[in-house]
Amino acid sequence: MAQMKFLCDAERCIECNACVTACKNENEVPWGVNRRRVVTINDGSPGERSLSVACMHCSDAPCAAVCPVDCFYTTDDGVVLHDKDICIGCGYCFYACPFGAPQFPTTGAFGSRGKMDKCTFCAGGPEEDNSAEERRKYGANRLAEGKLPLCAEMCATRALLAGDGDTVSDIFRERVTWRGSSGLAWGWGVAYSKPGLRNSRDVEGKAAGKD
Amino acid sequence: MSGRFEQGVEAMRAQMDARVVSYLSSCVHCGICAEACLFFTETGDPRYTPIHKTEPMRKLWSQEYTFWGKIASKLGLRKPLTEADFADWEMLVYDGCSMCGRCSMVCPLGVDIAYIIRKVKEGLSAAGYSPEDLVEAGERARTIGSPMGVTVKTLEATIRVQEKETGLEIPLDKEGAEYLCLFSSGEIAGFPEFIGSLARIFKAADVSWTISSQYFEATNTGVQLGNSGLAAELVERVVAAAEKLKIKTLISPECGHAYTTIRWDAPNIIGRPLPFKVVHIMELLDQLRTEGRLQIDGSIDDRLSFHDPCNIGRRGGVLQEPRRLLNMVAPNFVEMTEHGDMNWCCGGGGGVSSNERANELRLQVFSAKKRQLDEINVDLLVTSCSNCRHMLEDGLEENEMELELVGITELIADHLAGETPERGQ
Amino acid sequence: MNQTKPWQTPCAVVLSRMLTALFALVLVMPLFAPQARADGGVTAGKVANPGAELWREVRQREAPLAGATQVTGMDSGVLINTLGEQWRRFRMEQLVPVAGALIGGVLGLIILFHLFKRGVRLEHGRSGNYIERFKEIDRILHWYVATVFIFLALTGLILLTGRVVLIPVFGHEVFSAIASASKEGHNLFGPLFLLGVVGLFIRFVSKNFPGKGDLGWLLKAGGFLGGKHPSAGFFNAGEKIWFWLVIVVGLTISVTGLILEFPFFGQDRPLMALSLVLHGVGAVLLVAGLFGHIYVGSAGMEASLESMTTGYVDVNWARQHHDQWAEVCEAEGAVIAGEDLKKKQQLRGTKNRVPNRPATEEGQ
Amino acid sequence: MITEFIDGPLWYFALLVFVIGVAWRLLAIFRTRSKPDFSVPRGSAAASAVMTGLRRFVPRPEMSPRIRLHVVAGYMFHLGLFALLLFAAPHVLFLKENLLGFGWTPMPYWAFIVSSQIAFAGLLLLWLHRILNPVTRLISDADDHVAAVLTFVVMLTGCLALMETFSGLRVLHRFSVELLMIYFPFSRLMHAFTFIPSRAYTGAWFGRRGVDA
Repeated sequence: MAQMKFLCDAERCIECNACVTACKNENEVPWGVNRRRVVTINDGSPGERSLSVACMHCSDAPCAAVCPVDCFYTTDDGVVLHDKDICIGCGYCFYACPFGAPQFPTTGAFGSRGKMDKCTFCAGGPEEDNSAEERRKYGANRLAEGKLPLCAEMCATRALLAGDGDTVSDIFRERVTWRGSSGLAWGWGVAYSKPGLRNSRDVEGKAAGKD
Repeated sequence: MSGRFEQGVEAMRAQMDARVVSYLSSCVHCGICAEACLFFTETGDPRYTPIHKTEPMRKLWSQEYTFWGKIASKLGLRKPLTEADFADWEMLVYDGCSMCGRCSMVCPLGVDIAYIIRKVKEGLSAAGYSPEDLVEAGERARTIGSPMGVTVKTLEATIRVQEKETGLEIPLDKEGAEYLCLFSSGEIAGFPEFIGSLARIFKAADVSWTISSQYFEATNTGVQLGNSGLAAELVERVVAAAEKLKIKTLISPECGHAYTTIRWDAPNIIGRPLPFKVVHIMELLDQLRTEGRLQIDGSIDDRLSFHDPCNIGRRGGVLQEPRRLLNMVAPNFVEMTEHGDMNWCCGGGGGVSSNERANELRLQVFSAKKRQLDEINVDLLVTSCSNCRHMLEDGLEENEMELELVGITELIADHLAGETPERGQ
Repeated sequence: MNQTKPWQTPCAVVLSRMLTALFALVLVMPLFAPQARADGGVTAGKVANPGAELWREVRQREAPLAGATQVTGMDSGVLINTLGEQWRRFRMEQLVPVAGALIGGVLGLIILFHLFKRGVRLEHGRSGNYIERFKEIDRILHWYVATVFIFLALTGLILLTGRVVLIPVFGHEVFSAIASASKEGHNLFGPLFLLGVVGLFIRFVSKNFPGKGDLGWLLKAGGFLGGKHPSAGFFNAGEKIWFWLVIVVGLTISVTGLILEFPFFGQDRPLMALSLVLHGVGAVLLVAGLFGHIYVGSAGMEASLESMTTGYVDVNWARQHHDQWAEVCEAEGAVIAGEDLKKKQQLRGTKNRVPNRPATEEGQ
Repeated sequence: MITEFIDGPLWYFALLVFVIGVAWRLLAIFRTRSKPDFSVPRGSAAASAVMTGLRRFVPRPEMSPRIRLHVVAGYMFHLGLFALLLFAAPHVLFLKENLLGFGWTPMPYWAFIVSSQIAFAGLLLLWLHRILNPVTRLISDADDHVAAVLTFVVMLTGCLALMETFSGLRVLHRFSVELLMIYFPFSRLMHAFTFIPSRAYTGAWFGRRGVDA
């Protein structure tokens, strides 16, 4: 079974924010919520690097682990989704997530902190595929239509890759060998390495490996 | 179910009016009234909580006047009003309440608790649950015309003594006089100089007044007892006496409940307006003062204070007059911390004073007054109610307090201008 | 969940390690962020292949490297925050199991103790005379704090252990409603608890400074060791310890609670994680202590509950448990006869009726 | 099913009982005959009726130390409660949509939190005072406690439903409110209305006598 993953090639990302816009547009996310963001390091100085960041759909997701109402689940495609009917907006997932993926809209007549919202890998939610209900709560469900997340599909420089982990890492490895530099797939160590290894520093090196 | 008890309940039903219903549906049992009641603050016994004293009335109301109450008592979900309640409440209502109405001033819901207690008394006395002493006093009032058994003879004797002392003629049964003055038996027996003082003041201010030998009693035991029948009978006698002498204005003497009774309650007790005006002696004196007919000379230098009788001040409305009068003669007049409409009762109002078995409790709760007096340490205490004066004397004696007591009328009389000293007492 | 056994690392060790790390973070963060950027620039400048260096920096544990981003929001510039992982491990592998074990354990111990030792009886029975122990305002305050704390404890425990304990019972939908209610209620009553604790401090601190006899009391463990009941003043050492526990821990959980409840004063994630840790540990401690307090105050010690209901205690009780205090009161003549107390408290059977008036008589 | 019942029929039934019940209770007061007062007034009854109505909002200074708790807790509870009742956003919305047809500016989230906390603290203190103080313990009956508990439950369920996303919690709140509304006319809660005539009567009575009650 496929294991869906994101991979952002920092050598290619040009900080155009098209992915962010595409995501907002495709999923009609509530005001103040950003499922995806582009972070630029060493902004404006030589060696500047940009990354498009969203939920990494970790194999052993911290958010799912700490959720007091256990509203997370992982699909057969390895996508980490959550059930908004169960979520109580406590914010624990936000504390636990290494990537700052969980977002909280302000909702209700009170303007209280609402239910958590995050990248669904364009895979909707627990509701029936592409139902109005699902769209309202979670946005698009492109996976059900056999499409990949829109952010990656419309990335002009093909920096942001999404899809089955093997395929994605193959593509990336090719690029790396072509570039002739030891490539590091950002975030994979944290998101997909075996639990025991998580804290060790040398994880990044084998990020591209099939683990 | 005894006949007397039924009469009692009936009497209470007769008292149920819009005010009582409104009050009973308002009380939230917050207990603030207790903190205003000297019987609670001085004993710490919660049963003296004013609103608790009205419980028989509340029970009756809830079981006969409220939708849910009717059903509940039909189904026996609620204990009905029984004779046992009357027996248990007699002490609380007659011995444990001086009808001073201080609670009525502080209720956040605006409940006039004293008003309800007065109505509870109607039920208790009709059912035969009232102190013997009061019942007997009532009998004396009915037969002799004075709760203390003071006869016309005694009155006339007292008058003669006063005439001798003051050297003034005291008009008895003078038809067409402007003012008719009543007295409480307490005054005639205990403070006859009050009569003399009146004579001297009215002489100086040249007021035409008289005393009726037909009926002179100002107090109304019927009210204290909560017996409207008796109350009405006594009021009628006053009216008859006044009408016989063609009186325009009636003077209520230095007696608390006498004033509220004749001034405010009498017309409603007999169900028609009175044919004459009613003033308290202090009101009259104050009127004379404003008209300049009351010439004062000299002043009393003692540090003194004024005790507002509950029925004249708080429940009667005569609050400013005594202070204006005292300011004429007493440069060292000081107020007690809680005075006027929040004054602490002497403990003997509402018939407690004439109820022998209540004495112990009465003297116990006097500590409230004692505290007040200790705060201001005065050498002289002025009041305008002979009953208060009796009770205060009692309490002071009990607590071995060195404190002079005087009625305000006497005090004024002793400082009248143009009186030669040897004649003035 | 993760396969590591709850007991692999003792709670204390992990906790201390976390705290030090967290404090270090809170201190280092501000000066680090800009610096990091500069360094990055330099390295990027001279190294042929920037990748490795850069990512190593990004992955730096002690200092999540802040980048620039168009998205506003807490830590939105941070790429990887490994702190959350530590917090997760603490919460899921230490706090939850320890909470369950501790609270359950204390409860079990108390039950066992009661079964075998039946609590402390009055040695000389009741004297029928009383001494006032707690004024009305103190009792109101005590029960106010009690009510609020129990409510907070329940809702808190639901949020902490509900996933393990309640979801199997109610299922996800129902439980999430319960959890949501608990969360809102918990947030709402939290500040009320803080006020209560402050009140307790003001009313009782003067009586809770260590005094003579406290040490002896502790050495005898309040009478469990060496039979005879050790001497004590108004409060014995045990009560004093409980008081200071309530004050110190109570204030801690209140303050940390506020930090978590109102996240819009710029407190960052390290601080919040730290607060969550302190809050959890403190709360569990207090709840455990509460069981003991309740037991000693009720079934565990005959006639001690009255002090918080009526406010008066039997003289014999005072002599037995707080002899020094009892002596002072009796010397001052602060002893009240049972009859008078009955009147004051309006206990049953205190009617006063005119002697010659049995209620049954048929009129006169 | 149960939700529909609570949101629909039960709500209208409760509303009916509340309105008719209250009206009936007030009528009962004014229907009870009262004798006219024949005494010659010294002051104005009407003016004093109004004045007393206002004056009794402020406790007599003479009482200050003895009734501090009553006053502080009492005001905390009542002010908090009315703030919640009239200015909580969902309430404003509800009144606008179901009863009045118009709304007003609700209070912000933080204000709601604060006023509900004040209300809870006040009610809790008052109720504890009721059971711990000998006077109130003696004079309180079942009605007092039922009323207190019901009010507490209503406030609690309301606050627990703060998240506004679990219909179960909302329904629970509405259900408790409906219970309260049905209970209201038969209970001491009526004081919310009857305090006005009570103060007026007393004020008028003292007004005739020239006393500021």
